[in-house]
Amino acid sequence: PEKLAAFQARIDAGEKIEPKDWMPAAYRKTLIRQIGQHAHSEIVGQLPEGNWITRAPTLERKAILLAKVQDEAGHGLYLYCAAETLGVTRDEMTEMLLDGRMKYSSIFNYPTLNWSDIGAVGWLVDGAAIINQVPLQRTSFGPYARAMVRVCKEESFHARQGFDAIRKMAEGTPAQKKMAQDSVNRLWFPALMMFGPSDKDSVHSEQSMAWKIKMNTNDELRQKFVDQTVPQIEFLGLDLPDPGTKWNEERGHYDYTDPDWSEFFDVIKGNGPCNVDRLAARNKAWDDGKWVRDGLLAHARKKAAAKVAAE
Amino acid sequence: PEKLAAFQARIDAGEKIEPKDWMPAAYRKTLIRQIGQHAHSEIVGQLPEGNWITRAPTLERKAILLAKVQDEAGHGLYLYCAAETLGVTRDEMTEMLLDGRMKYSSIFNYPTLNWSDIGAVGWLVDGAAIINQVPLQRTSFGPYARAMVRVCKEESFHARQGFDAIRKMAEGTPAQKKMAQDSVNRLWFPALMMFGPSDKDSVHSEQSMAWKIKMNTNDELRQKFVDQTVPQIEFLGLDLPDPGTKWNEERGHYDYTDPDWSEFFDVIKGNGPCNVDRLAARNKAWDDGKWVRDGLLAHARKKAAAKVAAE
Amino acid sequence: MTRDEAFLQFLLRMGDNTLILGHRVSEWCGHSPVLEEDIALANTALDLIGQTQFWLGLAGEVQGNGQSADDLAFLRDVWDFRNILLVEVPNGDFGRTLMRQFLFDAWHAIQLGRLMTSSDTRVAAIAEKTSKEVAYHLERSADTVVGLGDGTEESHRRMQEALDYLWPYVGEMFQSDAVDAEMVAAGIAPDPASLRGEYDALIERILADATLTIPDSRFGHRGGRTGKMHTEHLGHLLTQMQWLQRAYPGSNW
Amino acid sequence: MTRDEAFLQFLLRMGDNTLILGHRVSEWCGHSPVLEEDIALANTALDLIGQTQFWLGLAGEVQGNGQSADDLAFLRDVWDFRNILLVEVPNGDFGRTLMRQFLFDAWHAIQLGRLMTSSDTRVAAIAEKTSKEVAYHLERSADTVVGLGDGTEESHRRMQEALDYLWPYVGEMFQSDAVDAEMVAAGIAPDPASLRGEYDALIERILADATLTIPDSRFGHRGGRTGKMHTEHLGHLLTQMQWLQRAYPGSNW
Repeated sequence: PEKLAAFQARIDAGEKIEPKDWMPAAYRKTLIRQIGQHAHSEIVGQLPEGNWITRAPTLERKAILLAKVQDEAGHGLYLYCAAETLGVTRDEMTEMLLDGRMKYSSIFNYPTLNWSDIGAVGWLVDGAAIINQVPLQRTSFGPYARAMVRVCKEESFHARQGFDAIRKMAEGTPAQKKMAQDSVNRLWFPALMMFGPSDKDSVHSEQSMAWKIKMNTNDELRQKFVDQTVPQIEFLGLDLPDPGTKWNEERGHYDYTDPDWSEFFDVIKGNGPCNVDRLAARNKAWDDGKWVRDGLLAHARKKAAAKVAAE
Repeated sequence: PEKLAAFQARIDAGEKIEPKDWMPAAYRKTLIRQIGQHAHSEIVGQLPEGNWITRAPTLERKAILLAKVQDEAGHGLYLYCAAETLGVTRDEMTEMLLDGRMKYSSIFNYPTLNWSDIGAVGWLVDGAAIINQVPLQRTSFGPYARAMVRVCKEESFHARQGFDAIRKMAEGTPAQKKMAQDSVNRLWFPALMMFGPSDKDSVHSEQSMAWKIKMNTNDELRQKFVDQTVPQIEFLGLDLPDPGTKWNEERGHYDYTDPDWSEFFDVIKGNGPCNVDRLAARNKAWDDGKWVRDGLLAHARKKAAAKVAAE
Repeated sequence: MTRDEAFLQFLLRMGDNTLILGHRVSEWCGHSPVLEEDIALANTALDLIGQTQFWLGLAGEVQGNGQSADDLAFLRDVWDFRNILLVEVPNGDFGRTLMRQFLFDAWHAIQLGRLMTSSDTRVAAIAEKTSKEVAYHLERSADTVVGLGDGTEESHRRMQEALDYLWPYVGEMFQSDAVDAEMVAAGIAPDPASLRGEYDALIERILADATLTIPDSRFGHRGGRTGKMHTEHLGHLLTQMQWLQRAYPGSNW
Repeated sequence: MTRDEAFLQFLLRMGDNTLILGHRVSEWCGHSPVLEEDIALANTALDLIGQTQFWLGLAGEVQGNGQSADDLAFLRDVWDFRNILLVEVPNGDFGRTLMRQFLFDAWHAIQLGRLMTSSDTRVAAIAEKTSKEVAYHLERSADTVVGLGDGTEESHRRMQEALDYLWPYVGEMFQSDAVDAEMVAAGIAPDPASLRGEYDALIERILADATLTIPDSRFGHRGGRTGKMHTEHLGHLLTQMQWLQRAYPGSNW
């Protein structure tokens, strides 16, 4: 309890906790869950976007999309590294993803159905992710905070590129504009759900806030996203996907319709449109790749042994 | 030797040999090879045409192509049945196809590269097959002769449909006409090769002729094909694929350029454009299907056992 | 929604189901576990494509802007398709393909039985013509599901996995909406929900023979028959199916 | 054939190789055996697509009828493509993909080295810009081929199978025709046949380290770089790659 008080004092003083520092088991556990889930989201998030790489409409768009998906794999990589400093290996976390013990962001259980979804994902999904992550640059765990700095920088770039892509659609032919509208309609509520359930239903929150693992409430961040995004939709000349959207002069914020939380919990439970296919794709990649990982490892060992023998 | 003479006498008298009749071992062996190879050709022949089923340009064309490929599988089925009367099972023949001990017609080692190839295959390949097969309706082995009657009837239908399909292309847009020309150019010489090497280089021929397993020489049949097909190409308004084609008043036949037989023997050896992929596709179908065959067999046995027990 | 608008939606649902399932089944061509299955699958695909010509042909008539069945098949994008999600999921192994076929055939046979008394004589005539084919499909797919479910340990396992994978796509066949209400009111087609009892009885019997366990979840994916949210698979299917027509528009084939 | 016609063919050969291989590699996205490989493959694909923009951009200029690199990539049919067959064969397993990459990278690196002294300054400039990327591709694919060839028994077997499967597609890189003769005469590009010695030395060294055996056949498929006979695989690839451009012509993306 003394240690605990000292730990909390360090956090309150704005100090960073580093991997070798003492930390409460629950802090460690919560961080592993949160960073792991974040890393998994980057990995699984490759799939809905990867779905359009082979159908990208121009060489330029294909290159941009490839670069984005590559960045996401990179984010996954440094997030796994950050989690590993807490004493869990990447392979352990991967196994937990693959057998369903660990989650990833539910947004990636929705399908990408037309090209404009690729723009919408960059703009809305990465946009929402940034709002979630910007405060985490100040989170108490050092490696996580530093990873977030790099991630946020790249995500902002993706969000701008996504907006540019959907803008081309919104300002394009009638069919393209219709695609853009369709994307926004389908992805709006799932994007709102990315901030998690309403504060009153959210578990884990209080302790995480005290530990500065979580910096803002879900509803605060969601409101920020709505306030930022509604004018962008209007700028694109698209209809607002939520007819309940209205500027509230008094609050100084947009009012909006709450997403259908029963859908959210359904998706979490595994019943989203793509849960099964996403996990199957990741499992297949992992299983099919076993011989490659084994082969490269065996070669590395042979080389190391030969080196030792030569010394 | 007495038996042999009696056997030959029956053949010379135009009698049919039936499965239970005595026959020389070499007759049996040659027939198994020939009928088996023919059956395999029907099966492997599904692949180049099947390649376009999912891309057929209209519902009607898709239906026609499906029906044709279904017919070919049916031909395979009765040819295997005919061969089975000679004391070899379909599974044994299949294994021999899959490990390369038995062959199939080399024409199916060429790719189908545009939609008009589907018409050209029906018209040229089935057309050549018919010329090969019509005389075989009078072959000495009863089950084979009867199978040929049915096969020839359906093949003629396919050839007419194929001509109709390529005619639509030849009379279509400039791009379609170009496709038709491209098909004819690519498939002409491989079609000529379907009749086998020139008589002077052909093995097995003499004995097979005496046994009425082979009814005409390769060159006779090839000439027939050329004489029949050249006017059709002209009717379609396409250029002749062989600049050496010329009406020979004296012979009463078209002269033509001999195909490149080194290519033919290369393809036979396994170096055709598609040999490896064709056999890989058939092997995969067979291997992936093992559990299905085993499952259905196990169920049939359980049912039979239950029936016996109930009696 | 006018009655004709609803009727068009209904026809697209019928025709897109047979079109997309026919396409999926046709992908097996030349790759089946055994020759008899190659023939049977080609035959099923052929029937389904023929039925598509009827349904989409009538849809084109009802729509009234001169679009042919081919135009509807080859020139619409994902969101315009009205097939249920079940028929667009990838074939998977042979077991999944046959299980999907069975789960669809059972519904299809019951649906066509009802449509034979449709107030619209054209619908009744199509149902009349196609129900014999579908009765045969059902007989065959049911037999195969039983044979593989009650076969070896491996075939049993694979069939149970197939059923578990496909089950969440079954519910969509029985979802009713405004289109269906309009069809019921016009006496053109039954309420989808009203088919569930007969369907459940049928598949319970067959799947029991197959020694397979129906998952007890009633959760059902939706979004295909309304077009609101197809799976990612449909778009890939269309790239193949429509490429020639898209690449060479205005040609006669 | 005029020099410009030959030059155009040469540029299409270069650009179609990188386009089609880039496409194939991009199919791995999200499905690699290990995260580092996902990143590396995406990076390779990205480089190749970027190189395609250079080569096909220049091809469009030389052709002189206003076609952009995108027009060339997305609006030609199979017969217009000039890539070697090696790059269009399906990915197969990871081993085959990496083996194909290595066999191509080795040629590509040597070819670009020669092109850096091309008499056409635009060609020399592209070669200059892209050869660093390709040197890195080669380093990486060679390392992986060695690691997997000299890894476990299974990885060795798979790499040998990959090499055996791909070997008949290697010869096409060194086939010379009238186009090449024209390029040699103009000092624009080397005779493909002249690269074989250096190539063989390079791959023999690496494949020996990988404990793999080069098949002793010299048979080589042909038909890609002339466009006369591609494999059946290219058409399927194009249905995906080109669908959007075909379905929505004249749009800006």
